[in-house]
Amino acid sequence: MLSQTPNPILSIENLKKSFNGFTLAIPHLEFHKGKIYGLTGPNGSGKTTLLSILNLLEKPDSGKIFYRGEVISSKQSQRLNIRRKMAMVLENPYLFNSSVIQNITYGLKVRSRDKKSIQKRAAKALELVNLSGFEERKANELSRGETQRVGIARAIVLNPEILFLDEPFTNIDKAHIGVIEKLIRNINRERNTTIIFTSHDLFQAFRLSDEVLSIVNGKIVRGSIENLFTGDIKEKDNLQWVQITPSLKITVATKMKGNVHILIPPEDIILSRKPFQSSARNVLKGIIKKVEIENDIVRVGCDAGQEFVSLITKASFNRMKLSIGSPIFLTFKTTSVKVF
Amino acid sequence: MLSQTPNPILSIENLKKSFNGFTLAIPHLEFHKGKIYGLTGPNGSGKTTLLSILNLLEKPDSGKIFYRGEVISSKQSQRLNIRRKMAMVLENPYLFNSSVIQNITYGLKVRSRDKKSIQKRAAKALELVNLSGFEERKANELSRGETQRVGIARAIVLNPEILFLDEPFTNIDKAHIGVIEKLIRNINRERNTTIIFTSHDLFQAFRLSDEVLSIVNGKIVRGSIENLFTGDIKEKDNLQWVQITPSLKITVATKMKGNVHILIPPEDIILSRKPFQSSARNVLKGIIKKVEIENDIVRVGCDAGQEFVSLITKASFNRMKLSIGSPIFLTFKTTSVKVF
Amino acid sequence: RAEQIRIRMATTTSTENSGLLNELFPPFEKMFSVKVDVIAVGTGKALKLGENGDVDVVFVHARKAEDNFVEEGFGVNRRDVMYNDFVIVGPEDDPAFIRGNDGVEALTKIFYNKSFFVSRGDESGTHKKEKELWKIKDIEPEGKWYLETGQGMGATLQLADEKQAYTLIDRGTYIAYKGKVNLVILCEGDKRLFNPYGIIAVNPKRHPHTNYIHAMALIGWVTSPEGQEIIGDFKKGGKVLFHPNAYE
Amino acid sequence: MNYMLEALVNAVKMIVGFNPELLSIVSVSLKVSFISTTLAAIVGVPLGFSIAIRDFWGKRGIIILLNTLLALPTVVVGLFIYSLISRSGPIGRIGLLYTPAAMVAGQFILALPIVTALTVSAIQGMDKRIRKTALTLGANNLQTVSILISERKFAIFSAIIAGFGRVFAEVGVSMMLGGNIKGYTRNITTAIAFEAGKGEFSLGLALGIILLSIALSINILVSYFQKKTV
Amino acid sequence: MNYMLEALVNAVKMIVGFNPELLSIVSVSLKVSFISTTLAAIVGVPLGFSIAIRDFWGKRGIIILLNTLLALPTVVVGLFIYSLISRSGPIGRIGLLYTPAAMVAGQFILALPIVTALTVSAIQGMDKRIRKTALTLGANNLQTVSILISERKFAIFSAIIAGFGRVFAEVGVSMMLGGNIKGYTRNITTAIAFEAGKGEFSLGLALGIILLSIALSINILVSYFQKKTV
Ligand SMILES: Nc1ncnc2c1ncn2[C@@H]1O[C@H](COP(=O)(O)OP(=O)(O)OP(=O)(O)O)[C@@H](O)[C@H]1O
Ligand SMILES: Nc1ncnc2c1ncn2[C@@H]1O[C@H](COP(=O)(O)OP(=O)(O)OP(=O)(O)O)[C@@H](O)[C@H]1O
Ligand SMILES: [Mg+2]
Ligand SMILES: [Mg+2]
Repeated sequence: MLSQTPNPILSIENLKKSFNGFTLAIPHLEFHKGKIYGLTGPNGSGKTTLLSILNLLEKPDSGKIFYRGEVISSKQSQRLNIRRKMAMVLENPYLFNSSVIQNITYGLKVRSRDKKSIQKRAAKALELVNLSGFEERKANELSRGETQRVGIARAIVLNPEILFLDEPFTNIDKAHIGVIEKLIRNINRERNTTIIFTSHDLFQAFRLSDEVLSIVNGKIVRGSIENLFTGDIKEKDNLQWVQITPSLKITVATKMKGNVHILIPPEDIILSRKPFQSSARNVLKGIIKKVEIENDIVRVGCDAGQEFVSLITKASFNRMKLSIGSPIFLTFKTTSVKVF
Repeated sequence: MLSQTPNPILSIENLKKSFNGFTLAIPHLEFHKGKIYGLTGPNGSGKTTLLSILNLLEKPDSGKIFYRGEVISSKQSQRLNIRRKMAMVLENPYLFNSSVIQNITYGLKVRSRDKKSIQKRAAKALELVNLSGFEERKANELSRGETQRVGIARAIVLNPEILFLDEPFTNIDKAHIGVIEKLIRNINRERNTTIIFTSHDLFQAFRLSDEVLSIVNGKIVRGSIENLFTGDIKEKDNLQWVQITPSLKITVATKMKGNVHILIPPEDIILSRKPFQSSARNVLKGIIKKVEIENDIVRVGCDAGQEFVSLITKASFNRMKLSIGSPIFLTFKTTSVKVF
Repeated sequence: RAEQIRIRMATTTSTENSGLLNELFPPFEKMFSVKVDVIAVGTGKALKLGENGDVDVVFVHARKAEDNFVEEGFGVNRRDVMYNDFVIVGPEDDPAFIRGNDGVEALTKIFYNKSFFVSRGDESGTHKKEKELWKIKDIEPEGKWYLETGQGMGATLQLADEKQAYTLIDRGTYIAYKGKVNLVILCEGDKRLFNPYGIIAVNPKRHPHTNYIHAMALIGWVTSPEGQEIIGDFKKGGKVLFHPNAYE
Repeated sequence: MNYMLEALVNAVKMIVGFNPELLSIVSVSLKVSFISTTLAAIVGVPLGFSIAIRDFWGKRGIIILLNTLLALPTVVVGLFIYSLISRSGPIGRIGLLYTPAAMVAGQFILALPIVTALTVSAIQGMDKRIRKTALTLGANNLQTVSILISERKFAIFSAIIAGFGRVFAEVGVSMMLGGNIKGYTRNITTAIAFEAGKGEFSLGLALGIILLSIALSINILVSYFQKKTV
Repeated sequence: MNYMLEALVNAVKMIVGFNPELLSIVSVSLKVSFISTTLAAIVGVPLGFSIAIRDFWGKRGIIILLNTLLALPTVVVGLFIYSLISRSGPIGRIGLLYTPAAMVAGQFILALPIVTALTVSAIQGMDKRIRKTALTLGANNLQTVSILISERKFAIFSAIIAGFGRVFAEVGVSMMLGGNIKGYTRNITTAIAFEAGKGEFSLGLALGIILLSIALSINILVSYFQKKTV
């Protein structure tokens, strides 16, 4: 499903994990050394479940996980060894009922690292999340955002090969979102750490990661899940469409019936000032609501009955003289619409 | 501090609450019937503490709280009565170890509401957070975002006069952020509920609320805390400035010394294409990074050594032909800079 | 502690409670450099412990059971040591009019009067004696008036006191409780109320690990003139409790 | 040794034979221990609860005291109550001594610190948000207590069951205050002590097996009930 | 009644008088109960722990069994062990009967289900994230167990203290297996029973007061230690 290079650091084959009414099913997935992966997806789609399985906290019902090509068995010692190469920040970090510094040093202590270096590293980690001076505070008296940052410090102090962050930006204040983002980038750059994080902020996921993955209903979808809609398949005169709202329909080509999800990759949506003569079946009229730039790519948010996001280059954005409030046409092909 | 109209539904006088090293101190604050208040502020600034005190979960060390002008004593029965007119969603909602529906109906049951209506109202509340069908799910097996939404449903089902939401959008997926925002607006409109919510997303706070309040280090600041910086006061030749970074300094007028916070209201920052001859002491050069529009007001994010946000009208935005990436000058008066 | 030679003796609670052993054993322990560990339990259990080889010597008062014990080969060399006597106590006002010195007559009166009588009912020496006495007149004590406690003598006496009932009790225990209960002696002196104590070594053939030599030394001591003298001189509340009878 | 086997056979025989004496013994045990445990739960659970949840001066001392009272010997409780209710005691008039009521009183005193101390420890460790949540949703004090108890149901059940186990198995209080009167205050444990005292070890063990079977049945029932209410 | 007063006076006299017999009694009690509780904690805490934390077939049954064993009467334990270590029993050769070691064995059996069951209930209610957090940070099994125990320190301490209280206060096992031999296996509770049996109630109560004072001192020490390690 993903581009395959010879040696993924972590990979998955035919993974299945079911709860009552929910199944996470991933035929194949690879994570590579030194890359940052952003994982997005609706609530209850299986993000946390996937991270827990990758961190070897939970066992899948079936399927295999490989670490550097070696299959991970259910042998305790092997799992521990590999788990010690990873670290994870839970989506709702629990701090042990002791001081902040004891929380930070815990992972180093269980690895029996030498005592002098422990203190230094802990102080450094706290500094990185901007909580120097919090060493002796009682961990369970911190505010929610402070707790989150201690949780992050507690993981990065371990200098893991793979770092899992489950919604690491939860409750972090505006100033510190930048701090943590920078921290993630630096760790990745300096230590070549593989980082897999989840986020509901798609802009952030794109900004921060080399590859964005999405999970919808337990299934991996390449790219972000912007432009994700739900509706019923309708059919008439050999033409199929999905009725999103009474006034918004999107033409599709599928064999599925009934209620479906559809997804339009933002890079497949073409923007134009005038309706645009083409073979593409889907042409929607909207208005520009939001514009954001990063690395010469502009993300344009448009209201066309629902919110659509399109990615275009800065050059074409400027060429079209687009600005907030401009009316705009969105065009995309039937085959660009993924139905599932 | 706030505009005073005759009858606030909730108000505070000389409130003080201290923890080891932290003090929340609010001389005066009013909340009015039917308004939405957005509360922002850095981690550990006292947002949660304030909400807990307003919801009568905790008692302040000193000071008074008034409900519709009546002072709230420490009498259990009075506190319970008033608390029953409110509802609160904690920043990290705890769901009782039972089914989702039992969680939702709990507040109605403790109020001995009649059984038939309870079921109807609960189903309606679940529908509003888009979790119909989750009635019989075990509450402690939900995903984090589902938990958050059940927490919200559990509060709104009570139809309170005042609703406190502590970071209600935490871990909620993109599609549902819209749902919950709409829900908050509708409740406010239809039931005239006073809503006080906290958020780290300033755009959201502005979008959603009638008034944005901020807390910095336990003190209330009117407006949002965009353009909040920290630095040391320097002085030379009768001129005072705060050194934010080695290359960024902002001129101020204050009697304070040492390390201070400063805040520049975004509406006080003037944008121009050319440097602008005026009495204003602060003129910074930057580049436009982000543009967002809402109700004829454009929020422009600029990078001028640090990120600055300016609010201007759509008309002037268009007039200046601004676009992403344009170079820009930011001008503001020394007296616009709040120091604390 | 390991070098110290110890012998174990199982005896009845009432014997130990009387305090006699604290006088009787120390000279012996000194003389033979041996320590006597006293296990005080009910008569039935004391004999059982001997049977199982958990003690070296037993010192009890239940003549028939003792004979059985020897006959079945659990014990050897039984010796008479002493006797004390039982008395029948009851409330001062004596509702069944049993005052006198005929124990059997007294019990018969209690039976016909259906006055409360408290029995230990625990197969102890005292209980066995009581059953013996009922048996003489073929009385089967039963009914609301007849309370079985299944407890030691002291507890039984207290219960009798609480219920203002009659009970059969060894004089030693009664003296120990004097002042704590309101019951008075109503019947005493009957020969049939005598209560002989015997000492028996556990059969070393059956239980070779037992300390037979020292057990025999102890038996020798308590039946020696010196031992018998200590017994005869032992007094409580100014009264002689036990009458030595090793030479009778 | 074949005591155990003999005891098992005896136990089965007794249960099958089902004589009225056994019935009386068992019913005294059940009645007395059930009542005393119920009383201890009614007093101890809310008491433990309020100790755990409140912050007050001397809290630490009270917890230490409670823990100390876990080491309350039955004989001491027996002696203490005896000194109150014996004929010469201050409330001797009522004639409580050697009645099942006296046993209940003694067992209550024995069970109370257990139920209370374990309730304290059950509640103390719980998530602080539970109480806050109940309050934000408008629960009054009683309602808050009951949701907290229900959230820690298992631990509270354990506290009560530990109390029950203690009194169901105890012998000192029953012996001293009940008097082991056949057909009236003789319960399983005093009967065991009685048989053991006679040297009837296998009979004693058989009664012990019966006692444990009854305790087992009760626990199965409780566990079933507990599951249903989850 | 003035038993209580008399007892108090006696207790003070005994403590002040400090005779070697009292010393021996107290030291037997302390030694035996301390060793048996320690053993029960060493076995029971990890055992209760693994029962609580794992999901396995029969878990429910084991918990029911544990709760049942809370109702294990001392006399039954006494009889059971007696049948093993009596000279005619299977391991009678060792000559354990009527030694402090036999008392330890009996008390261990008595304390084990208490410590285990209460550990189960202490651990069962805890936040699931604690275990996950320890694992994500690289803790091995033992380290996970110890952080979980340390997070529920108070409840686990309570479990151990409840076990200690039970054995420190028990008399049946000590009496049956120790034999109440003066200067050797006589401990506080058998001494109380002995005195009470002689009708020396106030002496018995005095010893009870001494027992409780010792328990109190131990609890104060433990609580102090507990506070220090928080
Ligand atoms: N222990 C469990 N038992 C039963 N169902 C579970 C359990 N854990 C998770 N689920 C269910 O599995 C689904 C996936 O949950 P998961 O926590 O992985 O979602 P998520 O993508 O992380 O969602 P969120 O964005 O809300 O955090 C949800 O429907 C959830 O209710
Ligand atoms: N119970 C407590 N004991 C001691 N200190 C506390 C306690 N609760 C909060 N604090 C401290 O008080 C300050 C304010 O906490 P509060 O939770 O109100 O912050 P907040 O504004 O909600 O932060 P966040 O954005 O991280 O949720 C923090 O420094 C916190 O560490
Ligand atoms: Mg999740
Ligand atoms: Mg907060």
